Amino acid sequence: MVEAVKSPEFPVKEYKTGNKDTVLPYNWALGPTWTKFFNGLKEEKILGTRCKKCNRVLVPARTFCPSCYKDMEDEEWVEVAQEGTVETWCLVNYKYYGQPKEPPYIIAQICLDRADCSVTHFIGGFDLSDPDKVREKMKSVSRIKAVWSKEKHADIYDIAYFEPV
Amino acid sequence: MAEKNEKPRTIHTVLRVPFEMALGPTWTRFFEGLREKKILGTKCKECGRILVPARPFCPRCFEPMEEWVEVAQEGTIITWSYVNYTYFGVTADMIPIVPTRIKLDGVDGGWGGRIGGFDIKDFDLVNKKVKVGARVKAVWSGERHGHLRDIEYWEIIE
Amino acid sequence: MQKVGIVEVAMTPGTESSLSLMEFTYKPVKEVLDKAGLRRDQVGTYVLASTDIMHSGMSCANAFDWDAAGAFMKPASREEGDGITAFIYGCMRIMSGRHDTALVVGLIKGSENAENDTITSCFADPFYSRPLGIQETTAAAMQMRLYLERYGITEEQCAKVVVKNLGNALFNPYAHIKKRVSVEDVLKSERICDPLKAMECAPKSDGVCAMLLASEEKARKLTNNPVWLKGWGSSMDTFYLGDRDLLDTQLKTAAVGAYKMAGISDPRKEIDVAEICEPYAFQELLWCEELGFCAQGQGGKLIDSGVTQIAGDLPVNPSGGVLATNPYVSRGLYRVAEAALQIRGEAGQHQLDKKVNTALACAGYGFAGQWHGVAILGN
Amino acid sequence: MGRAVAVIGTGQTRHGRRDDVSYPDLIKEAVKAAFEDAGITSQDIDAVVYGSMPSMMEGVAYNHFYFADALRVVGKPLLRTETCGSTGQSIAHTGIYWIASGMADIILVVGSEKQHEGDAQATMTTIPEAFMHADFVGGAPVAFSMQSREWMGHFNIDEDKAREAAAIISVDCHDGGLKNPYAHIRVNITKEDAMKARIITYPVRLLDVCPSSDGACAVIFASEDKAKKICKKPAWVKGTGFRGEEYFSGDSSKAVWQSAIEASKEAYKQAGITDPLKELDVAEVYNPFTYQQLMFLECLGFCPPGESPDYVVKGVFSPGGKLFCNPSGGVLCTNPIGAAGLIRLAEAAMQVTGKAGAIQVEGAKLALSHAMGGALQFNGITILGSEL
Repeated sequence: MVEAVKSPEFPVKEYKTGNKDTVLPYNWALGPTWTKFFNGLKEEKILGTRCKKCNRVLVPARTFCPSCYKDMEDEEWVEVAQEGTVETWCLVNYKYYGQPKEPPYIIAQICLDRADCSVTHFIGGFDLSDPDKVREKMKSVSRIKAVWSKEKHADIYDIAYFEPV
Repeated sequence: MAEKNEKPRTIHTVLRVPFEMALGPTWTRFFEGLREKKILGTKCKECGRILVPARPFCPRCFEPMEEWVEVAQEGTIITWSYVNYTYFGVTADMIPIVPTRIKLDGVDGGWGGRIGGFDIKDFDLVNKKVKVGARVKAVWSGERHGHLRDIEYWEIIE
Repeated sequence: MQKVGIVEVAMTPGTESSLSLMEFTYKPVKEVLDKAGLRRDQVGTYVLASTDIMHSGMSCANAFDWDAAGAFMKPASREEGDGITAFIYGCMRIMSGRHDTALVVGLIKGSENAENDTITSCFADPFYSRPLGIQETTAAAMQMRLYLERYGITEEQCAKVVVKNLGNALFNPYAHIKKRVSVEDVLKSERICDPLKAMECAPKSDGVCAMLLASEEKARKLTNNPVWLKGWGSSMDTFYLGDRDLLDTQLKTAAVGAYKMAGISDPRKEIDVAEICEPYAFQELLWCEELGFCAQGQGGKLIDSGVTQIAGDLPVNPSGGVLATNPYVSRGLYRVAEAALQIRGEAGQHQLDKKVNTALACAGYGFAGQWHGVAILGN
Repeated sequence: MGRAVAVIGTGQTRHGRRDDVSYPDLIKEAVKAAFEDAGITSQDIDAVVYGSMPSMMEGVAYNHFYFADALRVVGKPLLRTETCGSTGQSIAHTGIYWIASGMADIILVVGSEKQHEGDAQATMTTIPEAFMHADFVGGAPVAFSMQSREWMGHFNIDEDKAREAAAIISVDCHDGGLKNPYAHIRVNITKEDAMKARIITYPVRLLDVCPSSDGACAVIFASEDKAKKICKKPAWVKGTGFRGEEYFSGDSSKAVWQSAIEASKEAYKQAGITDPLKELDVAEVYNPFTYQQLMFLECLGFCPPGESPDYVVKGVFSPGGKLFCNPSGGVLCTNPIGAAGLIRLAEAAMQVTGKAGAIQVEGAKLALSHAMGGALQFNGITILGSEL
């Protein structure tokens, strides 16, 4: 969890309580498919896989097609477009512990060209401070494209956000 | 398929989720007891058992345990162990630990504590002194905060 | 298949409690046993519902919950999931013929946990969805935008759900948030996750619900007023939001299963009341569509028509629903309990002013409703 | 009870350190293997039951959402059961009840753990009550060492004799692990090695302790009709039992472990077993620690209380003995916690259907599987047989 936002204090209570924060370390395995997908991001490529049975291209890449349950060997790697259309979005304008960055920010589902599903990512590159203006602007936004981070770590933040074309 | 040079990676992180638990009237009173150097239990009106730490209800009879009893600060070791390894949250300077379960005199069942009062780094000494059935008594810490560690350790009575 | 009856229910108010989780859980369990005139050890089996990450910082929740649930040395189990799953597992234990009574408990003290959004972000995979801030509120907000845009549902129509449910909660002694609010108030509340407004999101509540179930023969002995399980259906959706149509959820599949088992062909006519799980206001409208209470895209018109009002033809959430009281893990069991109380005529001040023969209770959780379960109850 | 239920297929992953795959892929490995073993596809499945240890173990809560695709449960019902270490048995029980109730005919049950994604011992410290207990319990080894010591004290068992018996169990299990294609730990050890290994938490030494494993297990259960139609040789569920004690482990004796005794009695009663040592052909006993297995041999009624070391030394539970325990190498060699109890059941099913390969107990017809969990609280049993 990214600690962009300080842990909120629990409201002061009139009865006796004890604090019990759970702090635990993790070492999550990406597996070969996602290793390749994230390494692709580092090279500014967005990779998906095509299921040879249903022919759908899914992004991020999958080790198996969720509907056909076919194995990796039956998947074909495809580089999809860095541009696409906005399917739906929301403007996060409140704070909670563990959120990925300081609000406000837009999370969206984006259909990249040549993909048969949508991906989740941020939309940015313009002033987000006034929610009403953001809503007005987003009405006219349909096409967006990936903006890459300067420093890359082979993770999902290698794409900084998507910006209106 | 991943190419040979793409060794599957792992991502390391530490996750923290905050919680704040209510102690409730029963345990609040129990912990206040510790502050006053008292070990408090509750007695079940059905089965007559006295349980420590104090309980709001008897887990077996399922009736409220409303009768409070101050219990003895001496008891017998039911079991013990010797912790000599580290893991996340437990560093080398925190070990060894000699955890024990003690049957306090007059109490039904046992409860947990740590053995101390001598050099527990010496395993052979521990193994010689700490025995199932050995008598122990509570040693209170100088400053108490209404916390379980108000009992600093349990001391073997020869 | 053995018929299963609900014998007794007990629940705590959703407001913050100063009791410890153990004391808090004990009370309604004891209440249910006392109402039924049973001792703890006379109950055949126990099924608990609790969730490690929403359990005040203690994992393996069943270990801690065992004593207060009354399960000492009884054949028992625990569902890590919505309380409605413990309900159906309890029913199945009776249907198997092996036990004649089952006590089901769903429990949580939301006041002791981190914010629901912090916790639900831990449902996301750690590489992709979580770093991008997906949790239940953001997923719901994206689902809502799609709902507004595809079907022309208005924000006013969504706000009406809040007005209705918080208004109903005024008459429910167990409700957490009780307020008479206007559509205006809702629309003016902070746009925390546009298009979702603060008042359209459920609170974080405390809540334990205990329910005694019994086989037909035993139920008739224990109560004059049993409520029977008539139907059940549940279904799980795929994980990634991008792989789904967020307006075509597995609630449909779950409902179809439940209606088939209960022999219901026209839910709009045959169901007298529905207690459904709407942590976000618009979801009540969307779920009503998927439950077949109206046609697709007509959820807005449904609330406009007044049908789902407490005095309407098909009241939805007369208890105030999840918008009023959101004990995350047990909220599904609360829905079942409320539906059962309506059938028994024991709902108190929010009892419907009509005979209730058939009631629907449903629950969902996960991003944009990844899992849904639907129960049909009858007298 | 209800309708008869059978195991018609099992699948396991290769267990061990599995940094080579992501968690959903690990699940899929077991699910696919179970489908192949049963000769059916996901379309034949009515519902899925899933379970693991606490979500905090791997840092994804309610991970059945994340695994929905790997579990092949999209568009189908799912129940998620979790009872700590006994999860593997409890998820099987959920599947069995589900079919016995008549609400489903074929159910896929999956248990998993990927312990290398988290810190198992640190996660375990979140199980005991935060203000009463956590301070004294340093993960599982301490709880179990304390229990072993209590047991030895209670029955006045000679420490050296228990030590020797534990070493024999360790050797038997490690031998089994070498022959079991799925096992995590594969080492050749001697009794001497086991007796002199490094102390972890006295009296428990390194070779008395299970590893941390990544792995998943999937078992497919079916109703009588379906089982007979689909499967040539199903393993029939003869009996199940589950019991749990108080949360505060001091409230009841752990030397005479009542929940294990009562859970096994319940299962024996259903299965019509009166003399388990004589009637059972093989047992897969949950043994994260060798000393634990010694206690279970008594609690499960295989020998009189306090006498298990004598029986073990005589070879009663070793290969060729009257009741061979843990031919698979047990939890001692393979411990993906949420899967471990289900692996016991899968191994028992493989034994009674003659599918156990190199670790097959000749002619096994009746097998017991077991798991325990919680703060020394829970015990679950399933007995499988080759005949209905």
